[in-house]
Amino acid sequence: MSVLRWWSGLLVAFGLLVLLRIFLPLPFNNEIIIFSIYVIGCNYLLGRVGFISFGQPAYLAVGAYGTAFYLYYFGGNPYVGILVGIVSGIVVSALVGPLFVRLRSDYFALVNLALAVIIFFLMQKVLASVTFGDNGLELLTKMDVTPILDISRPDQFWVFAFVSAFGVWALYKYLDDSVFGACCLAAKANEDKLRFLGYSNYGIRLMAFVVANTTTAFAGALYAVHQGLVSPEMSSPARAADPVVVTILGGVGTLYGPLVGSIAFVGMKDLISKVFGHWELIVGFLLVFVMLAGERGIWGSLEPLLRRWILRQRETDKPVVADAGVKAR
Amino acid sequence: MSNQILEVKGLNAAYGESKVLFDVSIAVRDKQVVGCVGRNGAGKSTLLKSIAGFLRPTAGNVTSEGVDLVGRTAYAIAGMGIKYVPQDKKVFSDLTVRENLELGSYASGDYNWDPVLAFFPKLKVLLDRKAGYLSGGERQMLMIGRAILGKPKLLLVDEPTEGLAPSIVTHLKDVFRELSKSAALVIVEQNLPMICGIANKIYALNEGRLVAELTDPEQIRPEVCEPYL
Amino acid sequence: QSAGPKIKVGILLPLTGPFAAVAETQKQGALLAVDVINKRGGLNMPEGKVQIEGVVDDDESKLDVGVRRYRYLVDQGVKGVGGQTWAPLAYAINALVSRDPKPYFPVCVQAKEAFQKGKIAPSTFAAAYSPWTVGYMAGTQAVKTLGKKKIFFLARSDSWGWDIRDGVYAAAKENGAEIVGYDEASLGTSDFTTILQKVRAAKPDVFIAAQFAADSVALLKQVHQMGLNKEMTIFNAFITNVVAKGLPPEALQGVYAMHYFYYDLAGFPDQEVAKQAAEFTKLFRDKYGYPPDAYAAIAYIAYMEMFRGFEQAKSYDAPKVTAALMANGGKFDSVKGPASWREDHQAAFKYGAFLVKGKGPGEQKSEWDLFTVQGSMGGDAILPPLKSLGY
Amino acid sequence: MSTDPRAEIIRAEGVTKRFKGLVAVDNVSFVLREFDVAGIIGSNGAGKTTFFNLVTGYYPPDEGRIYFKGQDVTRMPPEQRVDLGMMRTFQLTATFDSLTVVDNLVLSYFRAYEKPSLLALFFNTCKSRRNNPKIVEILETFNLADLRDRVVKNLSLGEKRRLEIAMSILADPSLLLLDEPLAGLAESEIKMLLDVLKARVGRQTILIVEHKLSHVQDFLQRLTVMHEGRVIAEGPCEECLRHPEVRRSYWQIATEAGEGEAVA
Amino acid sequence: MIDPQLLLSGVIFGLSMGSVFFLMTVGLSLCFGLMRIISLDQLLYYSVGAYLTYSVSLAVGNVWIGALAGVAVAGATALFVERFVFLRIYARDITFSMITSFGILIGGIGVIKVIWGLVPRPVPVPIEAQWNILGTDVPVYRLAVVVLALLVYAGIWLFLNKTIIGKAIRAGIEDVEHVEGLGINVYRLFTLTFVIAGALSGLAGGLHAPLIMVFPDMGLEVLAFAFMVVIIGGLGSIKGTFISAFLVGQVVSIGSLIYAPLAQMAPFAIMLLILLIKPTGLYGSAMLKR
Ligand SMILES: Nc1ncnc2c1ncn2[C@@H]1O[C@H](COP(=O)(O)OP(=O)(O)OP(=O)(O)O)[C@@H](O)[C@H]1O
Ligand SMILES: Nc1ncnc2c1ncn2[C@@H]1O[C@H](COP(=O)(O)OP(=O)(O)OP(=O)(O)O)[C@@H](O)[C@H]1O
Ligand SMILES: [Mg+2]
Ligand SMILES: [Mg+2]
Repeated sequence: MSVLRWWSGLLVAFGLLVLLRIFLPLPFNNEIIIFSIYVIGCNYLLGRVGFISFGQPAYLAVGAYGTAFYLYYFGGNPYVGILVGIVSGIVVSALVGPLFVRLRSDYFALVNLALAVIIFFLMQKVLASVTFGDNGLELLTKMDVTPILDISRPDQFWVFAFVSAFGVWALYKYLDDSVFGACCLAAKANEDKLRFLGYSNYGIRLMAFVVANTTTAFAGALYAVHQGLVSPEMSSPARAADPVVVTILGGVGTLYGPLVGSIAFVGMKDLISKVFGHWELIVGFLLVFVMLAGERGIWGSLEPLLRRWILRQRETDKPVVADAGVKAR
Repeated sequence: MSNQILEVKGLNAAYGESKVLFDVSIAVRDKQVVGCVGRNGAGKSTLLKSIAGFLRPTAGNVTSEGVDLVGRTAYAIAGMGIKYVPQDKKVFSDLTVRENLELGSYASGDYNWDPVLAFFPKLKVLLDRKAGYLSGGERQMLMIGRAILGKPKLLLVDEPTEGLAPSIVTHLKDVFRELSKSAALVIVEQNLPMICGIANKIYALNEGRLVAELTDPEQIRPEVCEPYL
Repeated sequence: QSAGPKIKVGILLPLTGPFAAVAETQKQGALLAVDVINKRGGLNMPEGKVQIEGVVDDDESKLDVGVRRYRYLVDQGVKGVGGQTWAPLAYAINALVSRDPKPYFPVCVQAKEAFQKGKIAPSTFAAAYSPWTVGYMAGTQAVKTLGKKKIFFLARSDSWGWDIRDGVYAAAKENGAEIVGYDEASLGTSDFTTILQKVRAAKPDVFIAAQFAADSVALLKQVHQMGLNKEMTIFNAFITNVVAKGLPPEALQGVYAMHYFYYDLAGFPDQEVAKQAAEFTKLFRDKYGYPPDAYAAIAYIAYMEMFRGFEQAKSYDAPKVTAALMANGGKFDSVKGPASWREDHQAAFKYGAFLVKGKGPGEQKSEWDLFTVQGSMGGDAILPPLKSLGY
Repeated sequence: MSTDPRAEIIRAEGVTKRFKGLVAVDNVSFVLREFDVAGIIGSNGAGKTTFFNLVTGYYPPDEGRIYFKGQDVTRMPPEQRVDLGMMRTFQLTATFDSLTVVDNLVLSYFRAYEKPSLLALFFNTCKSRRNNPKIVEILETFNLADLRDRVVKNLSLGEKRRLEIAMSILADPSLLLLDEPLAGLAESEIKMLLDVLKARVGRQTILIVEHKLSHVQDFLQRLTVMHEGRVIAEGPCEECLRHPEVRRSYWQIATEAGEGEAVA
Repeated sequence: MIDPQLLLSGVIFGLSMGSVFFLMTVGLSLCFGLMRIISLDQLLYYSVGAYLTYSVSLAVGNVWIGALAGVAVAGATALFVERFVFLRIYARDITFSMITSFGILIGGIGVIKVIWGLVPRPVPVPIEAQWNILGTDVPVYRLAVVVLALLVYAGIWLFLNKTIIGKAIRAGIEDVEHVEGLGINVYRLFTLTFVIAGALSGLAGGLHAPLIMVFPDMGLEVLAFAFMVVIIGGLGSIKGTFISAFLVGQVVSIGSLIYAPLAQMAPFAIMLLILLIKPTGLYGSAMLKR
């Protein structure tokens, strides 16, 4: 029973994603799934650990290049490629993490940005002989056709991405329940106290950093396979704010915020840019409006309403119990 | 129209959905020292916050000398000479003690620190220290000192003796006595001997309701108040 | 109005971002081509006259966005796609097209290596060649026409800039000029003063720069402010009207550049081309109120070729369109004179580009009166030899 | 040499802490033996909290050494000291504001009783610990049961204080350091807390900084008085309180008798 | 290795770049440091300043008057935005201000496109002369910008240190409630600061316009760079921003003498280094927390 309740939210959310797949074009669906995986790491860092990161593109690029190097130079199996992308995410975040997580939140944001810039220049210039600079690594034609699910084709890729996203969400939902999740929140609230309870504040942040950025790298790996092309532009500083924007748009620290935010953001851009030349104007002011209207982002504002609505539905089914909620103490 | 320096009638206050105060009414005359006691979570701080304009009451009215305070902003209320010293000991930690005091001066237009430094000589040596480094008791002195600049007509103090050494507590008693010559005070306090020593009137709160109002000097004794805590 | 059959073609351009101004003119060129065909009744296809709808979308000059939007266009059933200002994206879409064929007409340069045998998709047709050619033309003109011997070259620090560099170097070597200095600056550089000190110290007789949009405007302005143009010839590898508009006349004065197309060819020796250009300019002016930019012309040519391909092939099928365009030696006629499609799907124009010189404050008679045409270059010679590309 | 057979828990040798010219703790030596119930008093700014911070490792001393259970911990980070059985509360209450009351306790419980590795944090959920008898019991003891699922941010200060103390007592440390635990608590809660603490005497070593001496006087076995960074008196409460310098600096009772005593 | 004369001119031009950077970032730094908001829309006021300089100088024929108009309109725009948007944002988390201001920036760029179109606008240099300084010809206009940057710095320094306002705002960042409790209307001070910041950003745009291309995305282009300059200096410190701007100016200038592409990346690498060594930036205060 309680097991079912645990999964119910996820099932509903991903059920709705299937509906989207039916009604909206494939490129849109693929994009929102990958993008939301991209964002959930940022969301976790910001909402649970209190780290705002303008450098998520760095880890995205790490994952993507991990995958791309494998697929371009070594092998053709996209699944292995994705695995390599994930591993490179773990390696890089474990390497830079120990230096970065010591920093205060706002500075943390900027060292990550610097990392993104450095990775950009590395890939665009320094390593241009292997990365082909901003022309990018073209691997669309290098991928093997895999049995069962051929993820080099957009429609079958969607199935894979969908299942992956489901897994990622289950993981993050579990993380929220875990003691680790509580520790992260605690570290955000009062790091000193956490240390004096005997937890290693540093260790917890480092773990959170690695987990979140590996997720981001995973999204990068998915991008690599999906687009069949990886270029340095992925880690360009001009796009550093995107995941943070979507995080906040969706609702910081909420589980489904990244999904809702991605749908809103990509939808806003893709749809408005179709019908209106000056889409920036609309998107910009829409963003301001959403921010002003709801402090907690779209999902953060929507969720309590939904919850209340569902509760009311339940109450009409059940005999009314005395309202215990308003008691002052 | 009454000319009470503070009159609260039927005040109800809540944080979101959870109600905290129910129909609280208090009155404070000029130059009166009013104590407010109650258990933890009784709503004492909430009462002060609603008076000072940090929390909008859900019902009831608050007036000062006939002027309605409900709906005014906190700085407007402070500008009327009603100063609030919160419980949380938050000083402006990035500023020095001197700058903290300067802010008090700027707000009230009173640049004469002598009374404050006379009340709390300790502050004199601390003037150039960043307030964030102060010890608990030193912060308390700074908070009160900052608030009494500009000679407020009503001072709302939330647990002033918390964290102060006994000698300072005794001293603070004198300070309050001195202050009450020119202002009215509402003091939330757990330290009964102290509050009973200076108060003209004591209100007791419990679970958000006013449960006692002691005005008789005979009754203002720790033993009498004990049960309300 | 006509209820007859209708097709869609994709116009995918960076309508936002640093290249937006250029993209805007490209869009206008493309839509003009659509207009021209529709006015004449539509495409002559076996099923009758077919009207065209140009579906415009924004690629933001970002690879992933561009690829996604391309997929949207395909999803919407467009019969052909064109566009791009950002060269790497053209390359990327070329790769997509080589996997799932679709007539594709990039309207900006595309990396030289994209034209290698096996790399260029059978259905890609590039009317704007590669950066290499841009550099090669600039270098040749600087040395041969202007008679300069010592070159300082400033590239943009990316594959686009390096391609141009290779072109300039090739031209210098061929014509016996010396490269006395080289540097590169990243996209987005806004202050070139220190680099200009270096240029000054190297004492070249011509300073060739390959920058684009905002960067090139900042560069040329600063060149003027520091008086570098008094010491050497300034050659901006290639230019567009939109970019030149960002310069105060005094900074534009005397700057040489290559221009794919300049609307005012009145004094040009080949009056045939001048007439064609004037006709096109009138067409464009009637619709938009000002003369076409080089990129507008390229876009117009590319889309006209796409439509010609459809009509000749009597089909929208990519291989058939390819075959139709390559037939007859790939010869076609454009608003800037005759041209032909080479085996590597680059267009060899008789007038690949015109050598222009910027007009100063006194000389500019109207808002768009920016250059005088001083010469031209074209033919097969300006393109990298087919052999070097593996054909 | 002391002849006390009980093991030493804390030994501080000549610790000094300076802040930009201010000597907050000045050459303090201090010994605490197993199951001692000791108090520190002193005027505001005397250096009590700073001394606590040194003992618990908030920052290292500029001079001197600190031993905990015979081990030199002078430069050991706090989390390791907690591992050895040290637990403290803060003068300005420190709780995890965004968690619920019970989850605050779960964190304390989990760390203290399951000694998890970093990875173990991933593989355990808070939920499975929330109904642990120890936690339920402590909630009852501290009258927090009603507030169990409230987010701490929304508690009154006294409630937070109780929660913080509950967290530290739940961990059952061998050394409990409380920095002004009674501040902000009402009489009834003070009684409750003292009862809880009394029940721990003989099982734990307790060190308390407190200004409300009258409340804890009977409870404390010994007292240390600090003034301007230095220890000025040490010993049983009565004795300390009679000490002339203490009377002068702490109560500012500069009576004739006081002065006379000091001279004598 | 490098010709000393070249190096010297690199230093001189670095100074001029530094002052441009300072003007460009001072608004951001004021908001970031004083009010704890990330006001990316400062770059919008920068663009507005540049465009106004173009339009007005075209009309009256004087770039200086144009720049002045830019300052005024940028300040007015900032006032408008502050009243309608930021007033509701101050109390929230810092990330909110970032996203909201990003929205304003994007939307504002859209408005600029509607008003001025996509085609870049030329702004001429008001002073054509060059002075020879230690063997290097330096455009006088650049020297004027350096002087103006110094003046702006001095003005802000006075504003922050000689008036109580600076202190009140610093206190307000920590705890708005407590400052209000003292009887100070913090938000009015915030408004004032914000408008000053906006006007200064406008000034930066106006002064920068003759050196670069004025086009709609000009603000967006320098965003990451401006941000970085502020960070190297340390949050909350105008002095830090000042020094960091000139430091970055030197790095960019000397960097491009050595190898020009370095100029874009080197400052970021330096930022990374500085933050890893000194996590609060050059002059950041360790205690500022929110
Ligand atoms: N911000 C808040 N949101 C929700 N509930 C709150 C908030 N602040 C206080 N409360 C609740 O309101 C009640 C009264 O709180 P208040 O702070 O007024 O108590 P108090 O009498 O001052 O107690 P103490 O002596 O502990 O300071 C408490 O039950 C508390 O949990
Ligand atoms: N980090 C610091 N930097 C500078 N001075 C400090 C710092 N921490 C404490 N101080 C100063 O050191 C002195 C001792 O402070 P401490 O907090 O130890 O006092 P305390 O005895 O706990 O006082 P209280 O009873 O008021 O809490 C105080 O004067 C305080 O201002
Ligand atoms: Mg209270
Ligand atoms: Mg203390």
